Amino acid sequence: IEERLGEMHKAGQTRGPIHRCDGQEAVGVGATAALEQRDYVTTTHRGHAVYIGKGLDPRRVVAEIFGRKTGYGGGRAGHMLVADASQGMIGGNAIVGGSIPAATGMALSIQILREDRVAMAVFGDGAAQTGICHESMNMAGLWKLPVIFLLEHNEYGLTVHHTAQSAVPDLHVRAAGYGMPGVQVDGNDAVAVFQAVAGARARALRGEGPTLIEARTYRVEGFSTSDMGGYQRQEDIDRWKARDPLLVSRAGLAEEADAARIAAVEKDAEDTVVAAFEAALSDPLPEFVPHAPSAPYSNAGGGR
Amino acid sequence: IEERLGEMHKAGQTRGPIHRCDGQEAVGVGATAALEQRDYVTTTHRGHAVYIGKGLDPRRVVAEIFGRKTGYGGGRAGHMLVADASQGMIGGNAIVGGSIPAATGMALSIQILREDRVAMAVFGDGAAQTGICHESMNMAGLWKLPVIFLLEHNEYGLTVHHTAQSAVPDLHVRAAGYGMPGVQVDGNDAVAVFQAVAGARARALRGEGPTLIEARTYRVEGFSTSDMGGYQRQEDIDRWKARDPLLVSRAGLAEEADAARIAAVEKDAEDTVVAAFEAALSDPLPEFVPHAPSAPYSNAGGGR
Amino acid sequence: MAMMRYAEALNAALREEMERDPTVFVFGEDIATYGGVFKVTAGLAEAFGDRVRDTPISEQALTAMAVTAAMTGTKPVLEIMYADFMPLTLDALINQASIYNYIWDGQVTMPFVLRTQGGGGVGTGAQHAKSLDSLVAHIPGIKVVAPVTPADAKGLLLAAIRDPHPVVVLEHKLLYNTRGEVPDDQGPIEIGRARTVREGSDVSIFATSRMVLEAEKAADALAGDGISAEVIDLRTLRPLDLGAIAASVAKTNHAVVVNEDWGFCGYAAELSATIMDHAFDDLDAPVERVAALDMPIPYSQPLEEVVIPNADRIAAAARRALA
Amino acid sequence: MAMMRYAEALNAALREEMERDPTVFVFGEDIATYGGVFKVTAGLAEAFGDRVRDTPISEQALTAMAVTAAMTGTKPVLEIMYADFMPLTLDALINQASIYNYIWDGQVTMPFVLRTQGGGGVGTGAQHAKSLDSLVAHIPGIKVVAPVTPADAKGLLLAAIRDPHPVVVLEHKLLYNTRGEVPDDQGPIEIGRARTVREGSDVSIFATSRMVLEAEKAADALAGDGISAEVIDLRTLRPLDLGAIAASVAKTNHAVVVNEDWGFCGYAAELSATIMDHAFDDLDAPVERVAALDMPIPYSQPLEEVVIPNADRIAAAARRALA
Ligand SMILES: Cc1ncc(C[n+]2csc(CCOP(=O)(O)OP(=O)(O)O)c2C)c(N)n1
Ligand SMILES: Cc1ncc(C[n+]2csc(CCOP(=O)(O)OP(=O)(O)O)c2C)c(N)n1
Ligand SMILES: [Mg+2]
Ligand SMILES: [Mg+2]
Repeated sequence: IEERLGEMHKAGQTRGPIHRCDGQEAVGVGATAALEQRDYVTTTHRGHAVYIGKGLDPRRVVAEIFGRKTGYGGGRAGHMLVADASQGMIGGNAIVGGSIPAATGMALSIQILREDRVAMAVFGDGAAQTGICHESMNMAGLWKLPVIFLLEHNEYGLTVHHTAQSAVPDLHVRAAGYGMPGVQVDGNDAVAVFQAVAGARARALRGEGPTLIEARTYRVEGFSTSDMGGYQRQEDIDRWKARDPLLVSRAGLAEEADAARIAAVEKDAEDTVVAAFEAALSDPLPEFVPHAPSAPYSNAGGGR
Repeated sequence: IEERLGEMHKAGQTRGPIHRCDGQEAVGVGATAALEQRDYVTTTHRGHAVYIGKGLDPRRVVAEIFGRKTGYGGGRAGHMLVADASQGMIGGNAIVGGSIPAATGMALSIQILREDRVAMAVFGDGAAQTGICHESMNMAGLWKLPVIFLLEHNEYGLTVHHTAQSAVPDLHVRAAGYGMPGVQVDGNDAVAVFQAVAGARARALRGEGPTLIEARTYRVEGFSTSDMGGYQRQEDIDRWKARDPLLVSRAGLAEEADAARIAAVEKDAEDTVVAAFEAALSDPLPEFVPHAPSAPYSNAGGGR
Repeated sequence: MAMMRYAEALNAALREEMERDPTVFVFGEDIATYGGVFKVTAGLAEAFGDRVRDTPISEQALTAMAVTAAMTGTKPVLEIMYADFMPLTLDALINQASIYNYIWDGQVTMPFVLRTQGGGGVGTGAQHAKSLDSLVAHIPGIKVVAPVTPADAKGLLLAAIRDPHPVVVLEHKLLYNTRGEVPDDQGPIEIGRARTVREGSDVSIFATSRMVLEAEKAADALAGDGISAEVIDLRTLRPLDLGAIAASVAKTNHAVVVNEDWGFCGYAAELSATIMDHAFDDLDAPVERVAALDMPIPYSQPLEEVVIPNADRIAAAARRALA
Repeated sequence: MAMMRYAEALNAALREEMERDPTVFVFGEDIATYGGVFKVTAGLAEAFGDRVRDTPISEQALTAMAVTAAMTGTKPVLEIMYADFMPLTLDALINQASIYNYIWDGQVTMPFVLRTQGGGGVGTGAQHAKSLDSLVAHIPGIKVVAPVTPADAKGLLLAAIRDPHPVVVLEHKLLYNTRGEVPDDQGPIEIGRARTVREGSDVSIFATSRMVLEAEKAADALAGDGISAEVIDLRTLRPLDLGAIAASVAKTNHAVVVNEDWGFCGYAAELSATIMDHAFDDLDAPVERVAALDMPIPYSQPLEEVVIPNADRIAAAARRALA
């Protein structure tokens, strides 16, 4: 596990602009560390930690974020919709709630094909209020689909506090309405998230169906770089920053690795990230190429 | 209450074709008996008992069912979509799940206007699986809206048994996920339904928010007159027919009224219904009238 | 060559593909135990077990699930009971299915089929009689077919299931019991090809789905007045068979387009505009649009009759075009 | 007369109506505490308390609730953050709002407004840059307006709130910060009236929303070549101002229609077909459609630029029409 922790901690150092997940890395990183490459993951507009955790190349992630030809979508998708099918990361989804039926549908496919893998949906506390979340969880529970519902509860849906958008403070309780287990974990403790997901994965592979994991964390940065702020309480931000997942995992590591080792891992991570940004930023922008006749799109703008 | 019972029992005698609610009358009738005229009700494609219970004129209901000019929609709406705004019955809804946000929206209106009334949504066990049910219940619980969610659980959604469409057998348990009380009652006992709704109404008027009432019953007839059957177990049908709400309420009445009185009420009901059908069937069919300029519709068929 | 009902032809296509390809599965409301409210999936559950599933009433998630199931190795065929419920599927079609093949640079394809049925004429009312063709035909990346004959029903459904991209199959409640010859070896029919139902020289009537049958009746009536109408069944709503459209108008110089959905900002408008785009110089008169009146579909028969397009309105439109 | 930003003009309309009419309330995601992601509702929560509500992310139920709240004494104004989410509202619009006034024989009216904003140009990607005008404009019983100037924004929103029937207001993310004169006494502007932005004699350019600004740029460019283009802002997408359209084409004999949504089976098709319906004999050339390319809206700027219509494409279309 020391290895794993190092891995997570390293990934945790990554930074993505736009919808930052600073202070929430533990959820995405800890969860993906419990999966295999063949497992599928769908995530949200805030997926950076998940991308890195699922083994995507930081350089190509950053390239997509900056709309470069070398990005995972060749610059067509953008920061909210990164995907790498070869890693089972398909993909980011910026329609709130969209990642939930997405993973559920993959789990249905897995069940029909009798495959030995699982699908995991990462979504937020805001997404949990969408109707499609209900429909998906009911079907997952009904058919015992091999899917893991990882609810990243960061207390906000954009600017709205959860107490203003959810009738109940704790969302894992809803699992009972779908005949699946619901657990709550400390979202800033990568190890706790890792263990919860590992357990849910084993359960899904045994054919016992889905699990709802509510990982509690907090969004210490604004919703996105366009956020003008003003709706979060400073004391909350400070309280949570003191529990930054990196500090938590560093503490955890301290028991198992010596300071030098940790410093090395961190330095290494920093370097990877810096390199990724440098490389990506010097990559070319894409050019428009007309669609091939076999493509489902046409080059018409309406009319002739 | 003897009076009430007589009323309900009488209404219970009514029959509507198409989506019959034989054997389920107690739910619609018992529930509406607990409401005032000023309260709003929305219901489903199976709303006949509710229509009568909410004080609609059987003759105009039947006229609408037969597409007559004298029907509540002048024959434009049809059997699944009957409404009488003057009775707060607005209205039937044949989009499964549609009656749920409909009543929730009315409750929002009531809350904004600080009015002294409630809204009630009648819907089925199939409708409970729709996403819009989840979104509506979350908002109702969040804002403590004066709405009553009356779930008429007749074990089937069209031809699909509830065990094949719901991850959980008892749906009132989901109320916990929306911060509202959830209760289960015998849907074939009009008095039990009446009492549950009366309690929920009082709670809503006190500003304490919504209640989910799961009334368990069974659809002894096919889904609709177009149903070819073959998916229901005969023993279930027999078992439930033995508990027909009319028999149940007749038994209840026997303790309070003498046989002659009951016979009289039943005779009276029969007469009302027969008269309604006779009158309605002799009513004229509507003629097409072009829309007035003030209407939101036009008389164009596309083009000129 | 066998006489088959339209519903049977669809059933045969599903059965053949499921036998041929174990990754094909069928799901939707009431389609397994009951065999579908229009019996298109009758008998499949017995033959294919859990590859044929009854579902909860959850059109929104079902469609989104079809999209991603199709990305991950299966070929889902989803039945949406009434076209009136298509609005519930549009987020999955417009915000999901439409975009992934492009934005992920070809990393994924989505071989799923969404079958639904629309149309009026039997008093099902404002929530169960609409033809929302226009909403679906507007979406890039999604093909739309609307077979009229049993043979086309089988051939186009086979082609739809084998297509690597999403295909919506628009059926019609009044076509399921119509009968027609279906070649025993009926294979896939190329998506994107119109069918000339009858040749004519005076006016071209381009119709979709059940309106093709009304167009034929109209053509008979017009023939009585010595007007020779060409009737073309578009079969595929997206992508359009532009060649067939232009060729016919070049011959007749007059066009009527017929679609059962509403006309305003509807599919009939696309046909009308397309004809102008590709055959303006051949047109001696404006293209006539025939579509449902701009209002909800009424329940009572005498009202519904006025709102849904029919042979009389088509014939009248042809006469206006030729006037 | 005051210089105002488009967003401020909308804010002023909401404020005035809420003061004037206690039954008006505003709800939507992030609109209260934060004042809306585009700040259109800024300050309203402070002024009107629980008549301004932040909501959960539940577009589907919110829209359905607006429909029935409007039947029962209030006048809801619902904000849907991006037009890309309109598919989630369509069941409520098509199967609910569209039908009740008719099928219940006038027993109910539904005075609600749905405000949303669409359009591309700032790299928001395939799920946040679409203009789904066509989906909404197709629905009987629902009016659709798309103001371009701050004055029209205020006037049309006032008219929309006072309308007894549902009105969808289509705004544009790139218009919120544009400024313009708004008369201090700016009242409601009649729904259904187009606005002539500039007169011209050679070709008529009919545009909607932000495309009106691109059309003006195109007209400038064309003027450089001695081509006199008339630019008409339709302002109301449904019902159309047929008189204004026919009159302009009668004058110029050439037409270009511009809409930022996709062209196929889209709003541009309706405009094209409508012009043929009402001005065929005046047309010297087919109507030119300018719309988004038939594909998802790409994220990276050089790609998005090609897909979203602009002044260059509009000018080129005008030249084709006149060729
Ligand atoms: C269907 C839909 N509605 C609204 C939005 C706008 N939006 C983007 S993110 C967001 C908040 C999501 O909250 P949550 O699910 O908790 O995710 P978080 O941003 O907190 O990670 C909203 C409302 C959207 N993208 N999709
Ligand atoms: C959105 C939608 N999906 C499917 C249907 C078709 N349909 C009509 S009734 C019905 C079953 C509804 O079951 P339930 O809610 O339990 O009501 P019940 O008929 O049992 O009273 C279905 C699937 C519909 N009308 N609307
Ligand atoms: Mg959140
Ligand atoms: Mg039921």
